[in-house]
Amino acid sequence: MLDTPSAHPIAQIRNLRVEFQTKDGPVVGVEDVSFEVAPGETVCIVGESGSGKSVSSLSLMRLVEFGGGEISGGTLLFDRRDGGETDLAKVDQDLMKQIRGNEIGMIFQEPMTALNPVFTVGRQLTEGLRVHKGLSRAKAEERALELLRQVRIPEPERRLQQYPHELSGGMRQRVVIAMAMACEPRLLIADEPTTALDVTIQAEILALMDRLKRETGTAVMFITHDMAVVAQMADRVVVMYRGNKVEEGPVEQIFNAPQHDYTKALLAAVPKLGEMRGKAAPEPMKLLGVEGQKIAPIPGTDSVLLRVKGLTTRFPVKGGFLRRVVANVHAVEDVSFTINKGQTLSLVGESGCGKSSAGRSILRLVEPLSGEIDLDGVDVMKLDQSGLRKARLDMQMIFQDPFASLNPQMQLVDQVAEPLRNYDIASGSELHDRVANLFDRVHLPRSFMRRFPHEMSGGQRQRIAIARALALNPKLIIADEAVSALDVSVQAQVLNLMMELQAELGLSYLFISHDMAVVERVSHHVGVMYLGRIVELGPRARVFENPQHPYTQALMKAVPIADPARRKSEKDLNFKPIPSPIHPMGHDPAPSEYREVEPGHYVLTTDSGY
Amino acid sequence: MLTFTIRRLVLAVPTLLFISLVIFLLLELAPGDPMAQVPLTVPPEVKEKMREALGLGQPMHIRFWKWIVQFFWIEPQVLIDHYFGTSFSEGDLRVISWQTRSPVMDIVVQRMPQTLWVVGTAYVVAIIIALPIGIYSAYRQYSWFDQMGTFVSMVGFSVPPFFSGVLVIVIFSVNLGWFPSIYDTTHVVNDWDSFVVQLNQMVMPVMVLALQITAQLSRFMRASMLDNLNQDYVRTARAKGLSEYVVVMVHVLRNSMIPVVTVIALGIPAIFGGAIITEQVFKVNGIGQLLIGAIQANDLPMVQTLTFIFAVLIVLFNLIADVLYGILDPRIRYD
Amino acid sequence: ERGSDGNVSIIYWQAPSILNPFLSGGTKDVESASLIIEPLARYDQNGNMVPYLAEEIPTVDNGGVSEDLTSITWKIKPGIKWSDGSDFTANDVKFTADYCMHPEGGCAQLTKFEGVTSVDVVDDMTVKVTFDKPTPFPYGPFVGGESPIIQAAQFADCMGAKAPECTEQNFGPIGTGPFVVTDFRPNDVIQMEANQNYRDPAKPAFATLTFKGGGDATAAGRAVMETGEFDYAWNLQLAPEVIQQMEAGGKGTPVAGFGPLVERIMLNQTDASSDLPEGERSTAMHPHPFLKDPAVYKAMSMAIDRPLLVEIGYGQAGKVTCNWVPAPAAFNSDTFDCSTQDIAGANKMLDDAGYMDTNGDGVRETPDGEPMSILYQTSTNAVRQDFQALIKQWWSEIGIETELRNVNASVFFGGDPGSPDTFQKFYADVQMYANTFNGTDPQSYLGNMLCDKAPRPDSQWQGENISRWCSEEYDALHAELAKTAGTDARAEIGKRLNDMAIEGGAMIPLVHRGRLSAHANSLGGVVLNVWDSELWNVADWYRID
Amino acid sequence: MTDKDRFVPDEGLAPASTALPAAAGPLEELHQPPRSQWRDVWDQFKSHRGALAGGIIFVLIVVTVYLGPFVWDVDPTQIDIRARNQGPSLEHPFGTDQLGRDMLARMMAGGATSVSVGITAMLLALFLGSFIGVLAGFFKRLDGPLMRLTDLFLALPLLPLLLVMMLLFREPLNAAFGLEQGIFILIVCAIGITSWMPTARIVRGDVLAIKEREFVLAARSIGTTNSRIITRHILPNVLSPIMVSATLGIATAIITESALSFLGLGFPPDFPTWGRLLFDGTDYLQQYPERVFWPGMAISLTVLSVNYLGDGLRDALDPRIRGR
Ligand SMILES: Nc1ncnc2c1ncn2[C@@H]1O[C@H](COP(=O)(O)OP(=O)(O)OP(=O)(O)O)[C@@H](O)[C@H]1O
Ligand SMILES: Nc1ncnc2c1ncn2[C@@H]1O[C@H](COP(=O)(O)OP(=O)(O)OP(=O)(O)O)[C@@H](O)[C@H]1O
Ligand SMILES: [Mg+2]
Ligand SMILES: [Mg+2]
Repeated sequence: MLDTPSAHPIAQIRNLRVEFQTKDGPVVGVEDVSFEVAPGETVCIVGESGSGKSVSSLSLMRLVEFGGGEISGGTLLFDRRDGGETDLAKVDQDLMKQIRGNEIGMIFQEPMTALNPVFTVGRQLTEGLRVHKGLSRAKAEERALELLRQVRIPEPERRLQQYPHELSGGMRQRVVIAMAMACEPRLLIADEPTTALDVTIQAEILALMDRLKRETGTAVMFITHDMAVVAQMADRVVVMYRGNKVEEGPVEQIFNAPQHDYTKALLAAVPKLGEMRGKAAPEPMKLLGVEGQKIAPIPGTDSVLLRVKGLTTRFPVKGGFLRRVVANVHAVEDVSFTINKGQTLSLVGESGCGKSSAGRSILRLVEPLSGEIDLDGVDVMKLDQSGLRKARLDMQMIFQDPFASLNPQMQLVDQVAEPLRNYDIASGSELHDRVANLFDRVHLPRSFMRRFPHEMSGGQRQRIAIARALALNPKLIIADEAVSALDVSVQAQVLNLMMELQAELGLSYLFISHDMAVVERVSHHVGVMYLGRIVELGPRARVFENPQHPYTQALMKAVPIADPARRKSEKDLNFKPIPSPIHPMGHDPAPSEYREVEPGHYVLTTDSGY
Repeated sequence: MLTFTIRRLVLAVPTLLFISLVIFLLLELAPGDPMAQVPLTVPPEVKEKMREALGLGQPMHIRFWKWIVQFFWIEPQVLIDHYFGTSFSEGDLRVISWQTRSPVMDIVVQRMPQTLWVVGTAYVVAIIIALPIGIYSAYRQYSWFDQMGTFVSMVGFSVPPFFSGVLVIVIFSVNLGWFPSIYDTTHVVNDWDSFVVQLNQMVMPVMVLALQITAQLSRFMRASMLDNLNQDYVRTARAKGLSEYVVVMVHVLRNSMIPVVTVIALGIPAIFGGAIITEQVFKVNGIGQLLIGAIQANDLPMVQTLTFIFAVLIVLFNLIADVLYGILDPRIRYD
Repeated sequence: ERGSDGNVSIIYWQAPSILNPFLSGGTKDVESASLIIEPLARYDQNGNMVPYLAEEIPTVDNGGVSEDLTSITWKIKPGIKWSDGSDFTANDVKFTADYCMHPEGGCAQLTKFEGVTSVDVVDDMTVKVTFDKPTPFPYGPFVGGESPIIQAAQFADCMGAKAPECTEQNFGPIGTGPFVVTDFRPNDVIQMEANQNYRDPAKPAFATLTFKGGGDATAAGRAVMETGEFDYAWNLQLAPEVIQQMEAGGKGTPVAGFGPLVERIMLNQTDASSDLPEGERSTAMHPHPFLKDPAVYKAMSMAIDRPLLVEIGYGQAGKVTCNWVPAPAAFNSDTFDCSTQDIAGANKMLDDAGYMDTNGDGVRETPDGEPMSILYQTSTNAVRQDFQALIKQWWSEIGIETELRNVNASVFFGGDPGSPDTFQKFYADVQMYANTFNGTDPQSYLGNMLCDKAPRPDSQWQGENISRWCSEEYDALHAELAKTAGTDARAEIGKRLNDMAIEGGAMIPLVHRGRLSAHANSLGGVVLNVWDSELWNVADWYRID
Repeated sequence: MTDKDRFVPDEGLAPASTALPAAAGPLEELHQPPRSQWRDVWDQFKSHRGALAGGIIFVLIVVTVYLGPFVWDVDPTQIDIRARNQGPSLEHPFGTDQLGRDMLARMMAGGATSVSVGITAMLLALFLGSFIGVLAGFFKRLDGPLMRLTDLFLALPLLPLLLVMMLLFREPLNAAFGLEQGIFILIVCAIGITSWMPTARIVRGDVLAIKEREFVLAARSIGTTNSRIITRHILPNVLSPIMVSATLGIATAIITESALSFLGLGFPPDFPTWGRLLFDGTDYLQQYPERVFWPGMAISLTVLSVNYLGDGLRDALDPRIRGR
C-alpha cells in the first residue's frame, strides 16, 4: 500500500501512444499516457467511455495488436519476476506469451462473453496453469479447485465440470478472476470487472478482489468509470480523458480536491446515495459546465394515474414429450401499486426479480395472467388488440439498451416519426415539424435527424428513445433501466432531461432500475421487488431512510458509496442466492399481505422467499 | 435431448408420409411413359398390354396404397429375413422396378458401394481440404492466400461437372493415359494392388466432385472462423498466455466447427443421393445414375422409392444436425 | 480354341436393364441377351436368313412352309444343349411361344407372334407354328434377336403375371448362346463367361466378357478408339468430326452398316393450332391449312440440302435418301431424286401455287392470307438440333417461317396420352424423328400409313400413322401386299406404296441412317449386322495379337 | 433455448449475423455533417477493392450481353455452313460453331439469356425464400408447417417437378407470352421454385434472432402493426444475408440452367445460353478448345464478379461494419 512508496514500481507506462489503422486513416486510441503501478497497490483508471482506458491496459498485455492497434510510441517497463526490467513494447510475442497470464493477469469487462462457451470451467482454469507452471492435469485441477474456493464459489467441485452458461453472471466473473489469479501474477489488470453486474454481485466481487489483493500482495490496475467503485477500491486514481491522462493522485485527494475540470464534472455527475436525504421531492442534479440550470423540486400531483392490482405474470416452461406446459416462471406475483400524475414510482431489485416483466405487463407487451390495470379510467386488461393500440397512445416505454432499442437501419427522423405515422397523427410537413420539436425537446440538434443510430453516442441514442416515447404525448412512461447502460456524465444528463420533462409536461414515470443512488435521485415512491413480489413500497424518503424488510436492508448495504471514507467491508454483505422462480404447474402462491409501518409505507409480511 | 429426438422422430412420420404422397402425385402428373424406351417398332397395342402388366391399369390410390404396403411392410420383412434367415416375406410382392422387373431395394443395395466409395470419398477429401483452407483464409483475412482461396473456390463452384469431368478425362485419360475414363464397378478390392487400381479409377471423379464441395465448405468454414475470431473469449485465451496455435486451433476452431459440423451433416444425404452428372460422366453407375436413368425411363416405382429414401435421409440428417448442434454446443439444451 | 483369348469388353452407352427380351423391347436389352439366348434363325449382315438352332430355313420349296401359307414347321439342329447341360428340345420352343403369348405377361415381342394360332410340338426335334390366315412371310416367331428361345424348365413358374417376380431368371437366363451370365447388375454391367456347352467346341474365343452400360456415346467412342479401355462400342451417334478425331486416336475403327432406319420429317396433315379445342386439335376434323398442298411440301423438300445434312450429322453413317423404305435394297425405290438443293425452284413452285409474301415481312401467306409459319418439333439430341437450325434457315429462304421446339426424348417417345408433347399427339406442324422396322420385311411398317392407324383421342392417341395421312388407294394396295407372296412381287408393291406416301406428302425423308459402331483394332471377327443383333456373331470374335 | 433451428445455419452461405453491435462509439464524429444512407453504403462499397472490381466486371458483362448485339449486329442464328468450325478471325472474333454460326454473337445472345435467367430466377428464389423465411420466423404458428414445407421441397426430385411444370404450364404460358417468353418464365420459375429453401432457412434463423431484439419490442410498444414491423424493422435487418443469398443465387441459377440444358430441359435449341454453348462445345473439346473456353470463361467470370460484388455489398449494407 501507500506506506511503501519507495518500492520499485512493477509497471511503468511512459508516454504511451497507440494508433489504430482504419479505413479512414489512423485513429489515435491513446495519445499520451504515463503512470506507474507499485506492488500491493490498486491504481484505478477512470474516464468516460472511449477515453482509452481499455487500450492502455491492452497495450500493457500487448493484446492491442490483435485488435488492429499499434503501439507507436512510449515504453512499457515491466519488472519481471526473475528480476530485470523489460520494455514490453519491444519484446516479441513469444516472450509475451510467457508473461501473459503468468506475470500479468487480466480480467475483462464482459463476464458473459469472456469465457469460451464450449469448454468447461475446469478446462479453462487449468489451461494457463499447465502452460505456465507445467502442472500435470491432476495437479492443475487441484489448484483450480483451490482457486475457486478462494473466490468463494459455492460447490467448487461441481463448477469445474460445468460450462460457463450454467453459471450466473456473478459466478462467471468470479471464474474469470480465478483464471486471472491462477498463476499468481504480479500485476492484475481488471477492465471494468463489475460494470455489467448487479449491485449485489458487484459488491461481492469488489470485496473479493480487495481481499485477494491483500492476501497475495498483487498490484492491481483497476479500470472503471464508476466513481463509487473507485471510492471503494482505489489507492491511487488516474483520470483519463480522450486519450490523455488529465489527473493523477491518491484517492482521497481526487475525491476531495479534484484539480482538473473534467474530474470535477465527473464527480458532480455521480449520484450519491444519501444526497437526497431530507428532501421531499426529487430534483435535477447540478451539473458542472451547464449554465443557467434551474434546480427545483418536482412535487407532482396527488391524483392517481395508474392503478395496478394483483398483477401476476407467469411464463410457461414447456417440456415433456408433447411439449405441454410443465411449470411456470413466476415472474410477477401479486403486485399492486399506484402512480400519481406527474410523479415517479421506481422499482428496484436484483436482476431477474421481475422488474422488466412488471413494466411490460402493464403495457401488455407480455400478457399478464391476472390482475387489474387501470390507466386513467381505462381498464387495460380488457382491451382487445385495437383498443390496446389506442391505449398505448397514453403509455410508452423506454428500453434498457439504447442501441438495441433503435433499429440500426433506420434514420433517426423516421424512428421518431414512426409512432406518429402509426396512429396517423401527422403527416407531411406537420410531421416533420413535430419531429423537429421533439428533437428540440430532448436537446438534440435538428441536424441529427438524418443520422443513423450508430452515428450517435449512447446518451444521444437514449434521448432519441425518449423523443420517440414522447411523440405520442403519453401520460405514463415506463423507463426500463433507461440509464443503466450509460456513462455517469451522460446518465446525469439523461436523468435531468427526464426530470425536466416531468416538471414541464406532468409526465408520470415507472422507473425501473437496480442503481439505488439513481433511484433515490429521481423517485417520489419506491417499490423494492424480490422474486416477483414487491417486498416494500413507500415514499422514497421513508424506504431509503427507514428500510424495514430485511431484503431492502441488505440491498442498501451493498450499494457502494462514492466516498473513499465510507468503504464497505466484506463482512457487511450477506446475500443468499436467489431461489428459483420456477414452480410446477398448479403451484398457487399465497397472496401478498402488507403491513403499513408508516403512512404510505408498506412492508410485506407474508413469505417472500428471502 | 432424448425426448427431443424422439419427438422429432415421431413427428417425422406424418411429414414423411405426406412427402411420399406428394412425390407420388408429382410422378403421376409428370408426363412420360415407361414405354418411352421401347422402340417404335413395337406397336401400341403391345405397349398397352405391357403397361397393364406393370399394373398401370389400376387406379391411382390403389397403386399408392400398394407402394406404401410394399415399402413399409414388406421391405422391412425382407430385411429381417435377410439377416435372420426367417421367411416372413415369402410370397409377398416387393417394390418392383419397371425397367428391370426386379426388386428396387436390391438394386439400391447393389449401387450403394460405388456411390459411397466415390461420392463419400469426395466428401471426405473435400472436408479434409476445405477446413484448413477455410481456417487459414480466415486467420489471414484478405491475405494473398485468402484471395487465392476465394478465387479458386469460386471458379470451382462455377464450372459445371459435365464440363470439368470431360476436361479431366481428356487430359488424364486420353492425353496422359494415367487414369481409366470408365469406372469399373465390378472391381473387387482384396489386396494392395487392387486397392491401387481402385484408387486410380476413383481419382478423377473424386477430384471433380471434391472441387465443388470444397468450394462451398471452405467458404463456410472461413465465415464461421471470422465470426469467432473477434469474440471476447479469444482475447481471454490470449491473455492467459496460450500460444497462437492453441488459441486458434483449440479455442476458436472448436466454436467455429459447431455450425460447420452441422452443415457437413446436412450434406450427407447428398452422398447417398449420389452425384447425377458426375456419375454419368465417369460411368460410376451409382445411385445418382440410377435415379436419372429411372426418371428417363419413367420407372415410377424406382423413382418413387429413391426419392422417398432421399427424403427420409434429408429429414433424418436434419434431425441429426440439430442433435449434433445440441451436443457440440453446451449452451443448447432441447427440452 | 475356346477361352484362349481372355476377356472381351463391350460398352453400350445405354445400359441393359434385363436380359429377358420378352419383358423389354429395348435394343440394349435385346442385344445383350443375344449373347446368351438364341433364336432358331437369324438374319446375316446382308439380310439373308441363316439357320441357328434350326437345321435349315423352312420354305415352301423345301416343304417347311405349307402351300396355303398358314403354317411353318421348324426342325431343330440335333445335339444342342442348354448351358446347364440339358438338351434343347421342341418343348422349349413351344414354351417360349406360350410365354410370350400369355395374355397377362405383357410380352414386348408379341408382334412377332401376330396371327399365330398355335405352336405344336410334333416331336422332340420338330415344332409347327400355325397362323390364322395365309401368311406370306411366316418368319416372325423364333427368328431374329427379338425372338430367342428361353428354357422351359427355367421359366416354367414365370408365366403371365408372375413374370416380373422371376428376377433370377430374367437376370440370368439359361441359353444356348456362346456366353453365360455370371453377374448381372441391372443398368450397370454384366459379366459373362464362355458357355462350356456351346455347340461349337472351338468357340467362343474369349473366356470372359464384360458388358458395361451407361454414360454417353462420346465417352463410349473415346473408351474404344482413344484410350483402348474397351473393345467394342455400340451406336456412336456422334458428329463426323468427333468420330474422325477419335479414330485418329489409333486404337479402334468405326464400322457402319445400313438398315432401313430413316430420319424424316413428318408432315402433319391436320391442324395442330392451339386455338382449336382439345380433342379436335391434330385430328382429321381440321385439315392443315397448307401442308397438304403438294407445292408446299415439295418446295419444302427441295429447299433441303440433304448431302450437307449427311455430312454434318452422320458422315459415313448416313446417306441421302428420298424414300421411306430405303432398305432392303429390293425395296428401295428410285423414283425420286432429291440430292440437290434447289431454293430457286422451290421459291418458284410456291410463287406459282399462289403463296406470296403479300405484306413484305419475309414470310409468305397462303391465298387465304394465313402466314406460312410452322412449328417444328423433335426430340432433344445434338444432331437433331443442328438439323433443325439448318432446315429452319433453308425454309426461311423460301419464305416459310419456322419455330423450333425440342422435347425430352422420354416424353416425346413416351405414349402418355396426358402429355401434349408426345410425337403421337403431334401438336406441331412438322416433326422429325427416325423410324425403322425389324427384319427384312416391311409389310407391317408400310401398314403404318393406313388411314385407320391415325392416332385419335378415342384411341388414346395410339396409332402409328403419325402424320394422319390417308389415301384409300394406298389402303387397297397395302391389302394386296398382305396377300402377295414372292420376294420380287412384294418388293414391287412395297416400292409403289413408298412412292405413294412420299408423293402424297406424308413425310419428307432426310437421311438414310446407318448404324455406326466401333471396335478395337485388336478385336477380330466383327461383322456389323443391322438386320439383327449387332452382337450376333460374337462367338466368332477373336483377339488379333 | 427451446428453439433450435435458429442455430442451424445453412449450406454454403455465410452464417446469420446475430451479434449485437458494441456499445457507444466515440463522440468525435458526431460533428460531421450527416450523410445519406446510400452514400454511406457507396463509400463503404468503394473502399472494398474486390467488390469494386467485381461490380465493374459484372456491369461490363451485363452491358456487353445486352448492348453488345447493337454493336456486333451479326445474327446469332445465321448459319454460314462454309465457315464451319473456324478459329478466331477478324470476321469472327470468337470463331464459329459446327454450323458456322458466329460465336461472338452467340455468346452475347447466350449471355443475355443466361444473365436474365440468373437475375430473375434469383429474384424469384429470393422473394420466395425471404417471404417464407420471414413468415416462419415471425409467426410462431406458421413455423412448423413452413419448415416442413421447406423439407418437402428439399426432398422433391427436380426433374419430375420440371416435367410436371412443363406439362401443366407450357401451353398456357406460350399462349399468353409467346414461345420464348413462355419458356423463359417456365425455366425461371423452375429454378426459382427449387432453390429458395436455403434462403428461407437463413432468413428464418435471422428473423428469429431479430424478433427478440429490443427494437422490435419497442416498435410494438409504439403501436406498429405486424406488417409494418416486418417491412420496416425486420426486413432491412436481414438484408445482408439476403444479399449474400442473392449473389450466390445468380451463380447457382446460371449453373442450374446449364444443367437443365445438359438434361435437355432447357431452352429451345436455337436459343443459345452459356450453359448450352458450354455443353455443346464439350464434345469438341479436343478439336476446338476455344469453343468451351468462351462460355466457360463467361460463366466463371460472372460467378466470380457476382461473388465479390456480394462480399462488398454485405459489408456495405451491414451497419456494424459501415458504422466503424
Ligand atoms: N480496434 C480498434 N480500432 C479502431 N479504434 C479503436 C479500436 N479499439 C479502440 N479504438 C478507439 O480507441 C479509443 C479508446 O478506446 P477504449 O476501448 O480504450 O475506451 P475505454 O476507455 O475502454 O471505453 P469503455 O469505457 O467504453 O470501455 C476509442 O476512441 C476507440 O474508438
Ligand atoms: N419471455 C420469457 N419467458 C420465460 N421466462 C421469462 C421471460 N421473460 C422473463 N422471464 C423470467 O422472468 C423472471 C423475471 O425477469 P425480468 O426480466 O422481469 O427480470 P428483471 O428484474 O427485469 O431483471 P434484469 O434486471 O436482469 O432486467 C426471470 O426469472 C426471467 O428469467
Ligand atoms: Mg473499455
Ligand atoms: Mg430487466
